[in-house]
Amino acid sequence: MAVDSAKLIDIIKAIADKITENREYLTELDSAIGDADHGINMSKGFKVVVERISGMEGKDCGTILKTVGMALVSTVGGASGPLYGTAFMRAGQAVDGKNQLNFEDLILLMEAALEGIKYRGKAGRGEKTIVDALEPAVEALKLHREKGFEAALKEAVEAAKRGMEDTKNIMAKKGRASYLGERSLGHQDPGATSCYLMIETMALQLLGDKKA
Amino acid sequence: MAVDSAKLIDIIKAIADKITENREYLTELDSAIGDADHGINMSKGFKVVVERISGMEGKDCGTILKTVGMALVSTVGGASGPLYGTAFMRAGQAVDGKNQLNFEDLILLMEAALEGIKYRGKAGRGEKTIVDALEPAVEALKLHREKGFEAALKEAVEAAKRGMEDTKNIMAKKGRASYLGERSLGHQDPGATSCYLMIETMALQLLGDKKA
Amino acid sequence: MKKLINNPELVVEEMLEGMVRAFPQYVRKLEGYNVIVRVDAPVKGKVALVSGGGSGHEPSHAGYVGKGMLDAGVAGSVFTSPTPDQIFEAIKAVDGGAGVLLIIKNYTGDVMNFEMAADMARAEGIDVESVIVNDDVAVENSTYTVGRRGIAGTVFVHKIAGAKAQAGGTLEEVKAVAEKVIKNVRSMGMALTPCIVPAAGKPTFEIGEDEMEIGMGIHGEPGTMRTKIKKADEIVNHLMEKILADLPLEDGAEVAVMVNGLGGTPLMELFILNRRVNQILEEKGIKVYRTYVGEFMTSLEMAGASITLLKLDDELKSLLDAPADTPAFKQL
Amino acid sequence: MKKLINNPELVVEEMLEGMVRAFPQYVRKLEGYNVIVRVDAPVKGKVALVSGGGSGHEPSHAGYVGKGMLDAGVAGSVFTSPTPDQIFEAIKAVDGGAGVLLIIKNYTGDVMNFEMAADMARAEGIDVESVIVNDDVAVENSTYTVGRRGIAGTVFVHKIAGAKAQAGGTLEEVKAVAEKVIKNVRSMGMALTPCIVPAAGKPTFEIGEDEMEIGMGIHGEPGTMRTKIKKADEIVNHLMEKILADLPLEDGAEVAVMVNGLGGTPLMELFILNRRVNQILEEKGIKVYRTYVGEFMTSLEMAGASITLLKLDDELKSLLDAPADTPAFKQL
Ligand SMILES: Nc1ncnc2c1ncn2[C@@H]1O[C@H](COP(=O)(O)OP(=O)(O)O)[C@@H](O)[C@H]1O
Ligand SMILES: Nc1ncnc2c1ncn2[C@@H]1O[C@H](COP(=O)(O)OP(=O)(O)O)[C@@H](O)[C@H]1O
Ligand SMILES: [Mg+2]
Ligand SMILES: [Mg+2]
Ligand SMILES: [Mg+2]
Ligand SMILES: [Mg+2]
Repeated sequence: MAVDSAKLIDIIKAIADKITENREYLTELDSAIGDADHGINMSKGFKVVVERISGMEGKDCGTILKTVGMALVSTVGGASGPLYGTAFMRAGQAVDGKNQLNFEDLILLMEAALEGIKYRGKAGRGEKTIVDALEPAVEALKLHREKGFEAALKEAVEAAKRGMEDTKNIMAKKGRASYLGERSLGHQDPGATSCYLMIETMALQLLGDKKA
Repeated sequence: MAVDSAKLIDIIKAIADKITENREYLTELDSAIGDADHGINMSKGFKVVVERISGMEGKDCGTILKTVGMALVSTVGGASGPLYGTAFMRAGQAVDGKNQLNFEDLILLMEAALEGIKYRGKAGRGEKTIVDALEPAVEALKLHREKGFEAALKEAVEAAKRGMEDTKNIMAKKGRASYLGERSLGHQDPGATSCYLMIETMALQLLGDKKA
Repeated sequence: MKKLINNPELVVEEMLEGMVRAFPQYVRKLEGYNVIVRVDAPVKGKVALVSGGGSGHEPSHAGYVGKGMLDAGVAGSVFTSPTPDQIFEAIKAVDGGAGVLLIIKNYTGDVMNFEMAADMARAEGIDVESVIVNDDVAVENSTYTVGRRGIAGTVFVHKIAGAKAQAGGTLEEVKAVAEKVIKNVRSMGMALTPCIVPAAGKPTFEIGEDEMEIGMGIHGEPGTMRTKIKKADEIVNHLMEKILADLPLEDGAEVAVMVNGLGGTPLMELFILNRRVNQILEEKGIKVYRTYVGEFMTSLEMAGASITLLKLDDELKSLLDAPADTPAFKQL
Repeated sequence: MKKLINNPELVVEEMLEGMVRAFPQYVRKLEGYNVIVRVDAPVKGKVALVSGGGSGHEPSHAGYVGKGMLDAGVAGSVFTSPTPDQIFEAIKAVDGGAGVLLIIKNYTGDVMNFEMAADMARAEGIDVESVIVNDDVAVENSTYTVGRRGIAGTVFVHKIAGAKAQAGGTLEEVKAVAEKVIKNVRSMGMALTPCIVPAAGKPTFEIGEDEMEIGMGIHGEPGTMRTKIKKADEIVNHLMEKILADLPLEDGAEVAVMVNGLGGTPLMELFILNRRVNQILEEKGIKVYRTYVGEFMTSLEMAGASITLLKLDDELKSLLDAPADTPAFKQL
């Protein structure tokens, strides 16, 4: 695996497309247990992300990721803006100055993203948040490191998906859904869902690359 | 024809019943070209009328009619309160002190009621108001005076009905419906309708009396 | 019918009780009558202002009872003019010896009931005058109507005549300035949804999911035109065109603006309307002296709005600027 | 979607423009940011108050910018917390050298965004403190939640902390009194209908023609319970029971009351609610010091209401009584 700045930009653009395609779906999920804006907020943010990173092929990967983070922080608002914003900014710091990312870099930046979200949101696993999709994915990446990046990445996507689906069975303890108590049961968390969609898209981009 | 105070009270109570039965219908008519309250206003007023005249059998007919008028003025509000209130008060003044009313008294009090409405509302025939039902009825009573009270009364009811129905074909020039301009065409006037219902009820009561 | 009420027949009584309990420092209720008066009524030597009409237009009119505006607000049933005896009681309660001005919205019922009350009061020796507000340009004033309706512009009459009375104006002077306001104020409204009169229990009219009614009255009376919903700016363009056609304003003229919500429309939308009102006036070189945005003359929960322009001169400006302290209209 | 708007994506911008055009004597907008500040900001030597949150709660918060209340109101997208850079700009624009207090409603997003802004401002040497308002008793405060939500009680924080700052209080003093208000204020709301976020174009939730949602949040978040609509008095009984269970008031205690409409509910109904609120307090021997009835913290066009009680002591009473002059909250 080797991702240069141009490829990184492609991946982020693909994530932006995916989020935009799922604008209604994410909002729908948020309307059940939140305030019905997650898809709106995220797609608004990624629209600006795409504007800001277009033409940044000449910059290093760290700068690009930090730009994504800044764009999300300054446009999304709500809970997901600072959370995903911090995640991307931390990811960028983790790979600062690099023009090319390898598998180890990917692990580094994903770990940094997870830490950023946990720092900002103070949520742990099992509280029905983004963490429930992201943490299993990061763990899977590390656990299956030796199998090579392709296999590990597939495991990570699977883990994120299971984590996302499992949010249906847990009561929210963080974020707006926590106000619902037991009424949050049975509903899949919007943030965990957007997180899964991002990981899945990234993987498809990277695996497609490998196969090609 | 001879109506004593007890019979007069019965007639008024029958009118009150009729208005209450037609509460929704009159309101419906008012919703098309007014503010959807004519039936509500009138039935509220006649409820108080019935309370006030109950037990007034010992009083003269003029006093009873004036009591009806006062009750309507002080409870109905809107346009119909002062109009019908004035009508009944004037009718009462026209037969002041009488314990028994004959056909000539009926004509007198109906004329006085019409004058009262025209004085208060300044409407003439053909402006889509109460006048369009009441004036033809009063004219018919007088025109057919010689045929006897029964025949004349039937003519009056017919005339009121035609007048009421004709309001469909005229544009309102008085009251709330006048704001509608041509859009008031095709709709029957609520006030003309309540007026017809009162005249019809009175006639049924008087004719029933005669036949019995 | 989704309403926070107890009994449709008692909404007016319970509302007034809730109002007096909220604002005892401003108002009290006349025992046995749906009449709200200044807590310090009658104010000796001051011309007293009495207004009123059907209920359902809150905060009109009782919300404007207080220093610098009304002395009494008379509340009829929902959308139904109050009765003469109520109005008569209000007049007696607030007359401080300097006479009473009745501010009447131009509806057949209101005019008749207030006139009957004025006759009753004059018969008792009280000096009573009245003015009739007819600011709604939706309906053309022609020999075929009873004149234009009175809507939100009425609040400017309360404010300015109230300031004149508070400043010690005579009945004649207060009436004259009220008439000046009436001559210079124009309004027009529109609605997106109907409202439900509690005693009726169903909407005053039906309207499609994509339709609006232009020129809507404040009692659910049909307007002048029904069309597809348009953008806020286009709606304002239309209303302003009608208003400005009726109230010609030379370049440099000064106006007060009121953007009034009918009850169900959020403040956000009223501000969006005001943006366009202000743009249009700017384009025409008309100066906005003061703007009021909010709910002043409502129609229960109806969604919609009206726009009012009042052409100002120096006298009207200084009276508009005067302080007022009432439950629903405060100016420092 | 029946709304008086032009473009769902531009509602916040156009609203703020309409607001500034309406009230140039009170407020101005920061170029390039959805931030409304006092026209005379920064006020030298005065502690500055900054609040904000998602839009759709008008007149909160920009409507409270003015003398005796806020120095800046930061407007996020509809129902979405503003971003740190916006808040940071607001802080910089109003800091008059005496420090800045951020008044934050307790939502995860708001807390995170305001905290990030505070960090940015502190990095520039500005003295920033914050308080978090959590008055909504609908959701029990337990280890399983992020604490209670902030709703209409926030307006009392604006009023009282604003008065303290206007009177020359230090940042520490202003923060202390804001925290005293937060400790003593409780609210709870309910809704009859949902609202439509313009960018979403459809209702935030579905609810039956005969149902209501108790404990509803101000962003269309589900409440604690859905039941058949009850009479106004029964609804008030329930809300007051919850509030009083959380804010024990001894006989003779004094409170301020706020009956707040969520946007679509007419004033008439709010007064009917206040009648019962007042009866209950009277029965319990609790004295009502001041009552506010109207729209203070709305949820677009949602029909419904919230009740807020603030327990008062002498300090809070005198600050509550202080004059305020803002577009949406005036007190003489
Ligand atoms: N403390 C937290 N840590 C991690 N994720 C969180 C936290 N709080 C909320 N979230 C995530 O944010 C999502 C909601 O995002 P969004 O709807 O954009 O924000 P808001 O709740 O402000 O409307 C939730 O579904 C949840 O996954
Ligand atoms: N000037 C008038 N003269 C006679 N009848 C009138 C006049 N104005 C209105 N009306 C009658 O009053 C009726 C409406 O009564 P109602 O609905 O009770 O009063 P409001 O119009 O005040 O709501 C109309 O249908 C019309 O017949
Ligand atoms: Mg959300
Ligand atoms: Mg009517
Ligand atoms: Mg009426
Ligand atoms: Mg949100």
